[in-house]
Amino acid sequence: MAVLVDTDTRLCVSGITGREGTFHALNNRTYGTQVVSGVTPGKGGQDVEGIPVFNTFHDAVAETGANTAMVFVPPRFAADSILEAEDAGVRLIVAITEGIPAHDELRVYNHLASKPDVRLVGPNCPGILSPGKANVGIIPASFFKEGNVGVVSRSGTLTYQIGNELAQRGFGNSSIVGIGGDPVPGSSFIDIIALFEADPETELIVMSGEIGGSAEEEAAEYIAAEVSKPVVAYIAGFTAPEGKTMGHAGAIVSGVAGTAAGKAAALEAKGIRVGRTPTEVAEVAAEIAASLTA
Amino acid sequence: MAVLVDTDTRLCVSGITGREGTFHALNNRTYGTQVVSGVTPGKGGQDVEGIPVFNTFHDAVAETGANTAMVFVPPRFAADSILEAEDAGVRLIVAITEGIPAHDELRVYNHLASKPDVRLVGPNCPGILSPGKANVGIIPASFFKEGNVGVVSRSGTLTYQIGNELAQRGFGNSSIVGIGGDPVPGSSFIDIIALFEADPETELIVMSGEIGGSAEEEAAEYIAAEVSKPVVAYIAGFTAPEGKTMGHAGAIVSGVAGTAAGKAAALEAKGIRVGRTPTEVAEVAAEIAASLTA
Amino acid sequence: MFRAAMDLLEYQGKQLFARHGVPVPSGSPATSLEQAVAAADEIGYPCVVKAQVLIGGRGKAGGIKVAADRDEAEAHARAILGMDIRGFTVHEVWIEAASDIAEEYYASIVFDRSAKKPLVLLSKEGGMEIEEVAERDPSLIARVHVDPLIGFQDFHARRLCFEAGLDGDLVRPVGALLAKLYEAFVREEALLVEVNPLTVGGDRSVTALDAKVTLDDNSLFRHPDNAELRNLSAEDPQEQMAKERGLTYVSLDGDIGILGNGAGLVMSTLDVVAQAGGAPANFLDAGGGSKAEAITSAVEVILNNPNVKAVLFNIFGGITRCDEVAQGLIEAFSSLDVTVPFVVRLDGTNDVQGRELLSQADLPNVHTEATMLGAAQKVVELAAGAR
Amino acid sequence: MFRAAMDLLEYQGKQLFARHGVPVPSGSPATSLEQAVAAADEIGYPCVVKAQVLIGGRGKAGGIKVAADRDEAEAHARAILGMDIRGFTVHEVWIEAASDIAEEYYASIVFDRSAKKPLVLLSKEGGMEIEEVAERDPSLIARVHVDPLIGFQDFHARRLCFEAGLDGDLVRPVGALLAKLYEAFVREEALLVEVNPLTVGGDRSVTALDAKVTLDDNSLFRHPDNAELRNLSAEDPQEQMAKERGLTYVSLDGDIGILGNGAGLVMSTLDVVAQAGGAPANFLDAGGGSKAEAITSAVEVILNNPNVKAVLFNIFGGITRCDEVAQGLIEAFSSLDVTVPFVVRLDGTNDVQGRELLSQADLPNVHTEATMLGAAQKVVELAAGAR
Repeated sequence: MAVLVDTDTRLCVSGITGREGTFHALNNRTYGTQVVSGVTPGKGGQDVEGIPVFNTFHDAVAETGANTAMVFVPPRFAADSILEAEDAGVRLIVAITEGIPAHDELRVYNHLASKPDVRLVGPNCPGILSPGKANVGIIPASFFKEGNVGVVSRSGTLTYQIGNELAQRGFGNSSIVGIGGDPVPGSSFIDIIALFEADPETELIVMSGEIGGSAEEEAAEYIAAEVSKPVVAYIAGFTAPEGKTMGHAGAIVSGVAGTAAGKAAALEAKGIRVGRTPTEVAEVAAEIAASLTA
Repeated sequence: MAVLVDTDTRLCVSGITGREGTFHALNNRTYGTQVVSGVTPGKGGQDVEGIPVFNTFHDAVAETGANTAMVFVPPRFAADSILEAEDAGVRLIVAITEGIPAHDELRVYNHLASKPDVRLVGPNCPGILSPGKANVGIIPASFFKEGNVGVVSRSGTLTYQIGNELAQRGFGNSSIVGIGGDPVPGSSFIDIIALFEADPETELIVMSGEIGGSAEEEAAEYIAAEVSKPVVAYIAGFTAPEGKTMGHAGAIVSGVAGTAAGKAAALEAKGIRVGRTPTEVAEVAAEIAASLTA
Repeated sequence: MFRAAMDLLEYQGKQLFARHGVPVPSGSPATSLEQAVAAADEIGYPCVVKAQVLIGGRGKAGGIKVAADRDEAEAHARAILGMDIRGFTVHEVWIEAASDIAEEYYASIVFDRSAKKPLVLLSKEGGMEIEEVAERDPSLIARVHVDPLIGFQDFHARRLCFEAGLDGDLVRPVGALLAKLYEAFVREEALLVEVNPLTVGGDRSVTALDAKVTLDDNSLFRHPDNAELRNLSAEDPQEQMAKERGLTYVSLDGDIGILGNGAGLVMSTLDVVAQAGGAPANFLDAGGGSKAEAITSAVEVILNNPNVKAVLFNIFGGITRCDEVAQGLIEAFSSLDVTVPFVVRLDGTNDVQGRELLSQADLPNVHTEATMLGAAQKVVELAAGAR
Repeated sequence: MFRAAMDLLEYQGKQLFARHGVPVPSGSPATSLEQAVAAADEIGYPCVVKAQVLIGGRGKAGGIKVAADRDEAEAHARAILGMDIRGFTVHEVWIEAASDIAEEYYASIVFDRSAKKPLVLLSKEGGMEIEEVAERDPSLIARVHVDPLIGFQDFHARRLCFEAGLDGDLVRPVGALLAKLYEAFVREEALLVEVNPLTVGGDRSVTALDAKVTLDDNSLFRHPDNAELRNLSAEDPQEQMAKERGLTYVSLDGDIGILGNGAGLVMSTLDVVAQAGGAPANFLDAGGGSKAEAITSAVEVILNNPNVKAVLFNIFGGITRCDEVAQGLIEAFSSLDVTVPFVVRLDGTNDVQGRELLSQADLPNVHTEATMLGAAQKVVELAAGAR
C-alpha cells in the first residue's frame, strides 16, 4: 500500500514534449511508473521515446486509460491544463508548475471543490513518490526506499532534506507527498494526513510546514481530533523576517500571524512533537519508532 | 407523508412586503403552512401581520429557523435572492418569479448543482401543495384534498385543470409539484418522480408536460428503468405551431424536435399511458386506480 | 414554450459580434436604394447586397447578390429591397465587402436544455445544409459543453478544433474566434449565436460571414441598446400589437379565437378545440394574475384578426381571479363593437363571483360553460354556424 | 512564503480603482516641487499633499498635509518630497482635492487562504487602528466569503452593509462601491485591495480616500500596464538586483550570505544557521532547476552586500543538478573578485559529479561539507573568524 500513486497509476504528462516534461516523464518511467501518454496540443500522433502524444487529454484518456495527470506546462497554460485533465475524466492531477497566477489557482480550486472524486496535488510541488511503486513528479527517488513513514510537505527541496535525514536513520517511506507552498494548494496537510491515517503501511507521519497561512494550525486541530498514528512536525522559517506580502490584513482574516513560533506552539499544544531542524525531526521520529517497536 | 413540503416546513418568503408576496404568504399561512419569516432588504424589524421581516436570509434563518424559501421578488432580483437563500443554509427554495433572465437561471442552476443537499423548484412555477399539510406557492388549494396521486407539472394553470379533473373523479393528492416551464428548471420531472417513487403515500403519479426541450423523453427513460408505480402522462401542445425560438439548432443539439407527438410517442414506447386531454388523463388514472384496488 | 426571445437581423448580429472582437466583414445597412448605392460606393467593389430578413433560404430566393460595380449594386438593391422571401418582406439590405472564401465552416453556441449548459458546436461542413450533416453523420459536428461558472477555456477551443478535424494552423485563430463568440453569447445574454458559414480565406484568416443571434427578452433590461434593435416590421400585426401590450400571442391559421391564462392551459385548450373539430386562430396567454385591463386588451388583439368567427375564454383561476376576468370582458364589450359569439369557462379563484358578474351584465351572444371540454365543443359549434 | 507580489503606491491604487468605477478623489502625482505646485493649482484649494511610500503611518510622520492655498501647497510639498518615513524616502507626492469627511469606514478584500475564497471585510470603525478593532471586538468587522465562480452578488453587499450596521441610505452606495472593488480585485488579479478610510461625506456620497493594492507578480503577463507600475525606488538595492535576475532575495541584518534551492530549504537553512549562533545576511532562493548562470548571478547579488563575511551554499538537488551548481560557482569565482570564505554542501542529483568539479577547480577558501548541520556550523565559525 501507499497513497495516491502506486502500480495502478497510469500517467499522462501534460507538456511532455517540453525539455523538463520529457526529462521527468522518462525519469518517472525509468523508476517504474506506467507513463502511458502525454499531451501537447498540435503534436498529437508523435511520441516521446515510445510514449504516445495526444492533442487533448480527452484523446489521451480515451486511447490510453490514463487515470493520473502530471502538469508540466508553463504557468500561463497550467490552469487550463488542470481543468482539461479534470474535464477528460482524470481523477488525480499533480501540478508541478511553479508561478501559476493566484486567481487561476483560486478558480481551479473552487471548481474542483465541486468534484469530490477529483484530487489536485500542487501546484508548485515536487509531486508524489511511493518508493518501489511509482514516482510522479521530480522527487529524486534514489534517496528513498520503501518503508512505513508517510511524509507530507509544503516544500520541495526541504522534503528531500528531511527524507534524507530519515533515510540515514534507516527509515523508508510509504509515500512522500509534496503539496506545494502556494496560497491555494489543491490538497492540504489535512487531506494527505487523512490518507496516511487510512493507509495500513504508514505507521508514522512526518509533516513539514513553513511560515505563512494557517494550514499547520488547522492540521494540528485535525490531528488531535482524528489521527491515531504518531505525527512529527517540522516548521521552517523561525528566522525569517516578517512576511512582506499580505501585511496585517492576513492576520485580521485568520486571527493568526502565521509565524513559525505560532505554528510550533499550536502543534505542541495538541501534543504533536515539533523538531527544530531537519536533523531533530529525524531524531524524534527515531525515538517514536523505537517506542512503537517496544 | 408527502414530498418536499409538509408540517415540518418553516417558510421564509423573499419579497414578503410586496403586494403579491404579502397576499400569498398570508394565503399559505391561512392554509396551515408555518410561515415563520420574510425577507425584504431595508425592512428588517417590520412585520407582515405578525410575520417578522428581516434584511437578509442569514438573519431570517438564524432567528426563525427557516428551512424553506419562497421567492416572490421581481425577475431582476430573483437569482440573487435564490443564491442568498442557499448561502444562508436554506435547503428547499421555491421560486415563483416568472421572467428571470435565462443566463441567470443557468448560473444559479450550475451553482446549485454542486450543492447536492439543496433543491430549487421553479422558477416560473406555481409552487408545491401537499394537501392537508402545507401550501408553498400560489396553487389554489381549495380544489385539492389529501390522497394518493402525486402530480408533477411544467405548467401552472394546466396543473389546476388536471388536478380538478382528478378531484372530480374522487382522487386526492399526496403532493402537487409545479416545476415550471422555463428552459432551466431547478428540478426536473425525474427529480420529482424519484421523490414520489420513494413516498409511501403516493400510489399513482401524473406527469404533465408540454412541447419543447427533451425533459419528457428523459423522464420516459427514467420511469421505464427506475419507477415501479404507475405513471399517467399528459402533453400539451399537439396543435401548437413549430416553436418560433431556437429554430433548428435545438434539434441538432438534442436530436429530438420537442414536439408533443414525439414526446407522447417516447412515453408510450416505454409503456407509459398518455392522455390526450386533461379529461382523458383523469379517465386513465381512474382506470389504473381501479385496477390497483382490484 | 413560447419563451420571449428576440431574433436579430444578420447585420445586427454582426455588429453585436464586432463589439466582442469576433471578426466580421465591414459593411453598412441600407433601407433605401440611395443609401444602398452610397454604402456600396463607400465599401468599394466587389461588394455583396444581402437581404435582411428573419428567415433562412435568402440565397436560394435571390436575396444575396455580388455586385462588381455601382450599376450592379444598384440593380441588386432595387431587386432585393421590397422582395418577398418566404412571406417576409425585405425592408433593409446589408452591403458588405466581398470576402475571399476558401472554406466554409459552421460554429454555434446554444443553450442545451438537457445538460443545462451552453453547448458549442463546430464543423468543417458549413454552408446551408448543416441540419442534414447533423442527421447524416453527427461525428462531423464537434460538440463541447461549457460549465458556465468556469467559462470557455482554451482547452474547450482546442478540443473543438481538433475534433472537428481542422488543420493545425487554424486551431489558434478559430479557437480565438470561438472564445470571442462565447463572450458575446454570455455578455449579451443570447439564447443562440450561430455563424454559418464561418469562412477561411485564401490568406487563412477566419471571418464570421453570417450571424444568427437570438437574445433573451427577459434580460433586455440589462441591455438597453439591444432592446432597441427589435425588428417590428417582420412581425405579424396581431403579434406586434400583443407584444406592445405585454401579452404572449402567436397567430395561427384557424377561425376560433382563444384566450387562457398560463401557457400550458392555453396549449391544452388549442388541443381540445382541435380534437372537437375546430381550428384555433391564435395562442394567447393573458398571463398569471391577469387583471381586467389585460383581458380587455387581449380581446382587442383577438378581434383584430378578421378571420375570427368565435372566441373561447378558458380561465382556471389561481393568481388570476375570475371576477377580474369577467370584469375585463364586460369592459371590452362596452368599448369594442363585438360581433362574434364568445364562450366563457371560468373555474378557480372567485369563479362564482365571476359567473355572477357575467350573468348580471347579460352580454349579447356570450355563453358560459362549466367544463373545458364542454366549452370547446360549444365554441366549435358556434364557429361552424358563423362560417 | 516569499511569494512574488507587488505593492502599489496609494495613487497607483486609486488610478486602478478608478478604472473599475470605484469613486476616488481627483488628483495628480508629482515628483518635483514644480509639478506639485502646478498640480495643486490645477486641482484647486484646499487640497491635500500626500507622501507616496509603501509603508503605513504616513500621517503620523507628517507625510499628509492639507494646503489651504498655493503657499501652503508649496511648503508642504517641499517638506514631504525627500522626507524619510520609517526608512523609506519619499520620491513622489500625490496632490488631491480635499474631501468633506463625515464618517470613516474600512473595506478590504483579501485572499482567505484557509477558506480558499476571497473574503470581503467592512467596518464602520475605519481609520488607522483597524487591527486594534479586529482584536478588541471582531464583531465590529463584517466578513463575507465570496464563491469566486459565482462572484460578488448583491446579497453579499447587503449582508456586509447590514451586518456592519450601516445606515439604510448607505446600503446601496457602499454596496455598489464594494461590487466595484471586487471587480477591481478580480480583473486586476490583486492579492489585496484595502480602502481605509472609506469615507462618507456630508452629502452622504462615499469615496475611497486611501488605496492599498497588492498585485500578484505571477499574473502580470496578463496586465502589461500594471507590470510597468513597479516602484523600484522603494526597494532594497540587492532585492532590486535579484529581481532583475529572476531570483527571490530578501535582505536580512546578519553577515552570513545564504544560497539554497527551494524556499523551504532556504528558510530551514536560515534557522539552522541561527541555531548554530550565526546571523544570516539574506534569504536567496535560486529556484528549482537552477542553472550555472543563475548561480553565478546569485553569487554576485549576495556579494554585493558589503556586510557579508562568509557564504553558505546549501543545495539538495532534485531538478537542480549539483554539477550545474558547482559549475556556476566556479564561473562566479572566475568573473568576480571573491574575498570571503564559502561553505558548500551539495547533496542529491549529480552530487558526486558536483563535488568532483569543485575539488578539481580547487577554489580558494571554499570548503565542502557533507551535511546541512555541519555546513551551518562551519560557516558560522568562518564568519566569526572574519569579524
